[in-house]
Amino acid sequence: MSLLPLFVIVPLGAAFVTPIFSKFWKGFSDWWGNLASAFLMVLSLWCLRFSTETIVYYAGGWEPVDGIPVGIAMVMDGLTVLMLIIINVIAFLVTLYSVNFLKNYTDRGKYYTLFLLMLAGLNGVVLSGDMFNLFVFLEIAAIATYALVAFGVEAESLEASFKYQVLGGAASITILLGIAFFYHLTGTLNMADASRLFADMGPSPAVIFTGILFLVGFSLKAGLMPFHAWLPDAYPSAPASISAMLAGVGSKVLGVYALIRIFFNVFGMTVMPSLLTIFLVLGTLSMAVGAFLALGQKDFKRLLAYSSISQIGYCIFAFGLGTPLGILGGLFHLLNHSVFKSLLFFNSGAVVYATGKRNLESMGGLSQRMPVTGTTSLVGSLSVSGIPPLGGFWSKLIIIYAAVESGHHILAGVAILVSIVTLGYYMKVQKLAFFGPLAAAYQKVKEVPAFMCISMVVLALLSLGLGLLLLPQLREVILDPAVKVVEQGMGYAEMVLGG
Amino acid sequence: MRGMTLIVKSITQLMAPSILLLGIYIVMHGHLTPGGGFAGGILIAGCFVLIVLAYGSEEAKSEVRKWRATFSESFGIFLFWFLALLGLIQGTYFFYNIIAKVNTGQPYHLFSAGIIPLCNIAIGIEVGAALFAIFITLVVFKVEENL
Amino acid sequence: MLTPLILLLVLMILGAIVALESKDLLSGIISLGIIGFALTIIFLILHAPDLAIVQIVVETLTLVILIAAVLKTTREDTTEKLDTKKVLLWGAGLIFIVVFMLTAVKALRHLPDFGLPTLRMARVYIDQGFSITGASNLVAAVILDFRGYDTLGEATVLFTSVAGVVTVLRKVGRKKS
Amino acid sequence: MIVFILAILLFLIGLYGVLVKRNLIKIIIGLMIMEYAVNLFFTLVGFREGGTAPIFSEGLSDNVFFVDPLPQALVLTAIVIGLGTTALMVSIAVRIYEKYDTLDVRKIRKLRG
Repeated sequence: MSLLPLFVIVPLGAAFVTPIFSKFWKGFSDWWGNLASAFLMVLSLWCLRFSTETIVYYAGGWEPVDGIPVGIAMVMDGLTVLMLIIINVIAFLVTLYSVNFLKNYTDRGKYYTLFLLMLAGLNGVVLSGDMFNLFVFLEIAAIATYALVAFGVEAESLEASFKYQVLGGAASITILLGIAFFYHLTGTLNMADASRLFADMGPSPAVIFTGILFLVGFSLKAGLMPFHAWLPDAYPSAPASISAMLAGVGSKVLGVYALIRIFFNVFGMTVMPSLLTIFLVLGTLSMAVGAFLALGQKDFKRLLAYSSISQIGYCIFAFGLGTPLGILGGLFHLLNHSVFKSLLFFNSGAVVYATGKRNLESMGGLSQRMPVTGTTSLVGSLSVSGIPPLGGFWSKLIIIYAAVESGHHILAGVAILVSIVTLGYYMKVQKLAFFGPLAAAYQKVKEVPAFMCISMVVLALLSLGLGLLLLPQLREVILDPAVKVVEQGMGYAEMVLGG
Repeated sequence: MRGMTLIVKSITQLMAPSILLLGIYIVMHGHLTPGGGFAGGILIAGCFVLIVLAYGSEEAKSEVRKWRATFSESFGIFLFWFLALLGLIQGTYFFYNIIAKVNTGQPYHLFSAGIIPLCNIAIGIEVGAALFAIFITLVVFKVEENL
Repeated sequence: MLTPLILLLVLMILGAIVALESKDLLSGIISLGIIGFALTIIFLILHAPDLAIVQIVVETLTLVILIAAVLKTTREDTTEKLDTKKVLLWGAGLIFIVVFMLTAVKALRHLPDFGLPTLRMARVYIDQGFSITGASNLVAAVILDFRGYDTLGEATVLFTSVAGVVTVLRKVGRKKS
Repeated sequence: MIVFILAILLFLIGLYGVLVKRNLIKIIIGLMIMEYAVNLFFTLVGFREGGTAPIFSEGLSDNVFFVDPLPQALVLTAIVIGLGTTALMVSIAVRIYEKYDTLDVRKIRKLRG
């Protein structure tokens, strides 16, 4: 299966030549970036054929010696396929959106170089079956993101980027220390191999300490509640297309995916019994506090950033339930959130593009002048607040049902309450920005250009139709294999190494 | 940044070529002795940095120089990427050491270990150009009082 | 063997404290250099010549970059006043450090002691690395053959950071409409 | 054991710098100290009592054994990654100084919260 490395090779190769060619040909980077991401999107959808299998690819052809892996393993299972689809579909729409959106920025070539590198990093993280390899690709994605957040080189984006870098850097170093302990403990870096060893080891203090280091590091990357300080600054200050990528994909892959993979598949529940409780606490905290902080925001993108914290809280909360239904809800919500949060950030970008303002109170009646943006943002808002029959409704329903089923009645109540609060602040956005009388200053505002509209419409259609994924035929292909991977826990070792 | 005194300049003239040579040696012998593409590449960058520091940054400001650094950087890493891809093109594995599997070469000799020395050279070009690019962008950058 | 190691580590810790507490940023950076160069010697003691070479050149270049940055900006550290908030922060930090240290010590007790690591993945590298790859420097064999994919990632990190530096130092990022 | 503890102490000193210091350059120094500490820790992990550097040479006697080469390879990667992050952080700090005319974190707050 030489399909796996292509997910990393293609964006890397595309990124390496971009700086050279974009010097001679101004428009090169636009279609080059779109071409690369379109190819990757098709490739990721093609991988759906293999979603029920576990494919292992050893880079360099280094097969295990005496059952101990010596090279770097790339692993593709159901969860990886799901994440690859999320990453590459959103990435394609982001590049499409960027074609018009970048009109206000200089130096497209560098934007696409960094974007492709970020894409390569995210794909690499998802495909990696090796702790250190995961770290390296995490760093590629992170460094590209730091630079992209500061892409506007204005005072506030630089400040946000620095804050993000300090916390992100501390997180990376903590993760690296975790890997050092991990290696000291097991003598291997392969996740599946280590998982086998952890199963024999049981919950010794060394294992727990290593786990804590990873938990802190990846929670920082995910922006969960006690570790969220960078997030509400970084998302609003970045260009909207990058905010969409970061909120929709970045923090999920670097944070949530890595947390799930490491704690469910590598350490396993037997080793860290109190882990589920930690997930529940972190999830509930992020969910509730994020929503209440969002309620008071006047800045469109800042509100979306707090809402992201709250929605990621839902996902972690669902994983913390630990039941198959909860895991299904968590993964499904992850997918939904990627779609509608990217859509909403695109909408905010469109509003900024057309009016130059982010403050909600200065807007009003924009739907009249920008029908596409207005309608799609309405769809996104309804989906995020969980109105049937949109995608967001189903995932929240599953999560709340799973919470009730596993006996967490109070927490289920909190989740419902947060959902109502979410509806509240999104209706506020709709009322302030898109409905009501059109402000005099915006009489001449025009709808955004075609490519931006296309990507918004595609995402709106997706969030309308995502509920269909629960149909048994589709569920079997997309969601169930991923749920199975998380649910099997340490069975991951057998799936990867065989026997 | 202005250049430094005549003493510094003369010593730089003496030192720079030998540093460059040492860098190239370390890159080439990465698979035999300690060192390799990274250490050697940084040394090569260090040689150019030394020249810029001694002779002043007027020299480094030219766009041509900046473009050369960017180009060599992209070229070096593209070469490394391509070497990694060779195995895949040949129908084996990504990052397969295609030469070593056929003929390992004589141990302890310069031409041994398959693609490892080639990778070292590619990395050496990339790292040297990358660090020099970082340095000149930072040096050329002028903080403006715009408040 | 252990004594010089401990002495160097203590030197590094002292260097770190000076680097963080000195009022002049330039001397802070020079103290950082002490840590870096002490680390180089430690790498030599630990029989890691590859690391020593890389560390010494990286350290030199980092110092040049940092000093260039300080010369472009300002040498003075920001003044800080002692107030109740600060004292509370200190207290919390101290508690955190003690707890972290105790947990780490407890964890380290259950790990192999210094000098006696478990070899699992590395066993193959040491036993067969030379004969399979033909590279007599095993570190080179590991980074460019066994784990070449990581090294591609590493080179990419450097490429990314150059692209980032060039991007960040553009004069104008966003056009005024 | 004692060397591991000292390395972790160094890590914590760096963390202290990151959390408490109010100067951008000092924060970068703190991060670099953390980085050094982790690199050191990783190399210490790979050391084997009585081992030599993992380089074959002609006429190497049979009873010689090597230290673990894998942590060395990983630390090599980590050092270069650290250099990349530091360079980006320094350039952002320089740029922030240009915009705000200060390196004090408390004065750099256009963003709320």
